[in-house]
Amino acid sequence: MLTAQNTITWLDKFGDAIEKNKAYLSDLDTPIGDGDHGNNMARGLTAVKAALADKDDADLTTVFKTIAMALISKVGGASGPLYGTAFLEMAKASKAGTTDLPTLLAAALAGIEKRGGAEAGDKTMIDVWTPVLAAVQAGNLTQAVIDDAVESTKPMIAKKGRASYLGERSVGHLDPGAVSSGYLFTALLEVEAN
Amino acid sequence: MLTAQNTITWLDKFGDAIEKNKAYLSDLDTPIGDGDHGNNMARGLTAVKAALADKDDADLTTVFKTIAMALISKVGGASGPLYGTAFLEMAKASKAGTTDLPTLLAAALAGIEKRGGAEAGDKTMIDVWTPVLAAVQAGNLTQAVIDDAVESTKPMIAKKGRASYLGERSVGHLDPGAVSSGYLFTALLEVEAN
Amino acid sequence: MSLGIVIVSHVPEIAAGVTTLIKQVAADVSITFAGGTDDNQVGTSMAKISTAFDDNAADELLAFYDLGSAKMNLEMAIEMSDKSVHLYDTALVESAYTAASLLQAGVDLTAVEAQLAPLKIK
Amino acid sequence: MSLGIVIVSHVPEIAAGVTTLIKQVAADVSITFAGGTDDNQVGTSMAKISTAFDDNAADELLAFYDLGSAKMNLEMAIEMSDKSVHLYDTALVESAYTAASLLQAGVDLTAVEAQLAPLKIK
Ligand SMILES: Nc1ncnc2c1ncn2[C@@H]1O[C@H](COP(=O)(O)OP(=O)(O)O)[C@@H](O)[C@H]1O
Ligand SMILES: Nc1ncnc2c1ncn2[C@@H]1O[C@H](COP(=O)(O)OP(=O)(O)O)[C@@H](O)[C@H]1O
Ligand SMILES: [Mg+2]
Ligand SMILES: [Mg+2]
Ligand SMILES: [Mg+2]
Ligand SMILES: [Mg+2]
Repeated sequence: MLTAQNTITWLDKFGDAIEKNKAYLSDLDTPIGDGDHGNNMARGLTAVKAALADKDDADLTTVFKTIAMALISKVGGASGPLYGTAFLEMAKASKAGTTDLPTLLAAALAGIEKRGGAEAGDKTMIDVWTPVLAAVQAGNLTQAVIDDAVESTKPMIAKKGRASYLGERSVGHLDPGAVSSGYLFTALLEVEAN
Repeated sequence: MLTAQNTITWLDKFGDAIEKNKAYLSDLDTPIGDGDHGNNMARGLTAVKAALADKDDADLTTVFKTIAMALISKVGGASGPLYGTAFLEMAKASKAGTTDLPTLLAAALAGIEKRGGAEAGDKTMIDVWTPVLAAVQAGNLTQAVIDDAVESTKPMIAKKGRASYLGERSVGHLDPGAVSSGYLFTALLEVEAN
Repeated sequence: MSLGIVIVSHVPEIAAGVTTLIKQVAADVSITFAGGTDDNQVGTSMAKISTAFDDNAADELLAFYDLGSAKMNLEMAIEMSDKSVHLYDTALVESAYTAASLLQAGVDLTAVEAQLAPLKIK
Repeated sequence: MSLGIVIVSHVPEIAAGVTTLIKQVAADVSITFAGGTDDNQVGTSMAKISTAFDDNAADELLAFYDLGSAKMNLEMAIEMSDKSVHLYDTALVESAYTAASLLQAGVDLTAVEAQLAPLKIK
């Protein structure tokens, strides 16, 4: 179950992971993209942190919406509208009454799919979100599930986003958005564990 | 027969006509183009005049080449490489030994066709050059031939250049490059008459 | 004039430059643009796109973009806008130029779209 | 790297902006550009194009342009250049981006041209 409070903690941990791995994420984005994913995400998560600073008493919907708006307005790259839409869809689902994690994540993934038009196997963040959602629905999300999902993008041929211009030459590289999504779910695991 | 001297006079008269009709040419270019043909040509002919100022003792080939270079480097629009190529081809033909007007103009027209890929009926300057060349070859170029050729572009549908984006909507407008080419040949008539 | 044009690019100079190019052939068409992120880095900004929608004098807009992530921000801005915005997966510079020429000549949307169709490349 | 890119546009900002966009994904590809007339008005300049050819570190060039009259100046510059220049009638921004991505990845000319083929729109 997600609450305003554990969601704030979740994003805080996610922000820390992004900050710590900023250079790594941008490095991953260099051979198959424009080398800015780490910087984009760090800019976005800094904005999230600032926007959440005075949201201690806010409800879950407001927290989701605040996160979404910060990501949409500050990230600048494709990952901005994608992560932003994910949190916007969670805001909508929570407004409709749910606090159930699988339901919320399913709404988020549907939003990412609608926004970017990609599907599983296209070597995007969706290749992490899809197996993670399935594991959450089955009640067995582990770090191994996340790591495997991230790793699964390596042999894939990119079909969406900047990496898709490289076609088969994108094989052998991890998708940067998949890696950052991995951090998002590792942070979620840490929150859930508490 | 063209000589260095009458060619200089020819271009001088052409330059005067362009300067006098600069605004009109740009106006013609407004509904079916970007409204700069008069300014483009005036810039080019001013450069031609300056470049020819010290060419009184030059041979015909040098005069043609000087004109070509000035037009190519100063006009800025499509008409620059087109008129420029025309004079460059005349420079080549004269270098090969000819001073014969029909031969020179045939080389020029071939150059324009090669450069722009347009043909007669496409609503371009070629629709003036083609009947004028035929008349020169037949020894009967008159102002009426020139005027008719210019006027013939009005009902045409543009197939090349900016006007071609308008398709059928280009009908009913004179082609600006056809009009400026009309001035070129009127100036030639004046020179030939002397 | 009720049809306007919006140019969206990852680079501020491209968005401004395309606008310069097409204004030359479409003096009476309202053309606005959004280029780069909020701090003018390479990227796109939904806020800038929304502003370009609002600032456009027309109430029905034709929007052109460069790369896929601009499209995502465009779509978000479209969802939040009151205006009717048509989004084209066509060659940015060439299709914006085509649309501008035709709108200036008073061509209606259906005919403009017919001319844009062969420029679809994404 | 022996394959380079040249961007030609009627507007200085477009030429510079496209270069900015594609350098992001092609740090090791030599990219030069020619935008506007000699006095930076809207138009193209054969002299600027020739300079862009000369200044490019590569000896074989892929050239992209916006509108037809740029192509004519490009062709004149090509005739006067010692370098081997390939001219594409493809969507300016999108094809330059595609070529840049692929050249950075070390893809050869034949394979790059295969990717450019569907972007031919002029
Ligand atoms: N259409 C899409 N659908 C889903 N995810 C996408 C799509 N396009 C890009 N992505 C994700 O976004 C990541 C790149 O984000 P980022 O580098 O911030 O944006 P940009 O590519 O605009 O520079 C990719 O690694 C991929 O995971
Ligand atoms: N491909 C072409 N072949 C022959 N003539 C052309 C071609 N394209 C344009 N023109 C001529 O050039 C004229 C426009 O010149 P100008 O306005 O100076 O250039 P631009 O269209 O680049 O602004 C047209 O009226 C037409 O006569
Ligand atoms: Mg990136
Ligand atoms: Mg980016
Ligand atoms: Mg013009
Ligand atoms: Mg012009």
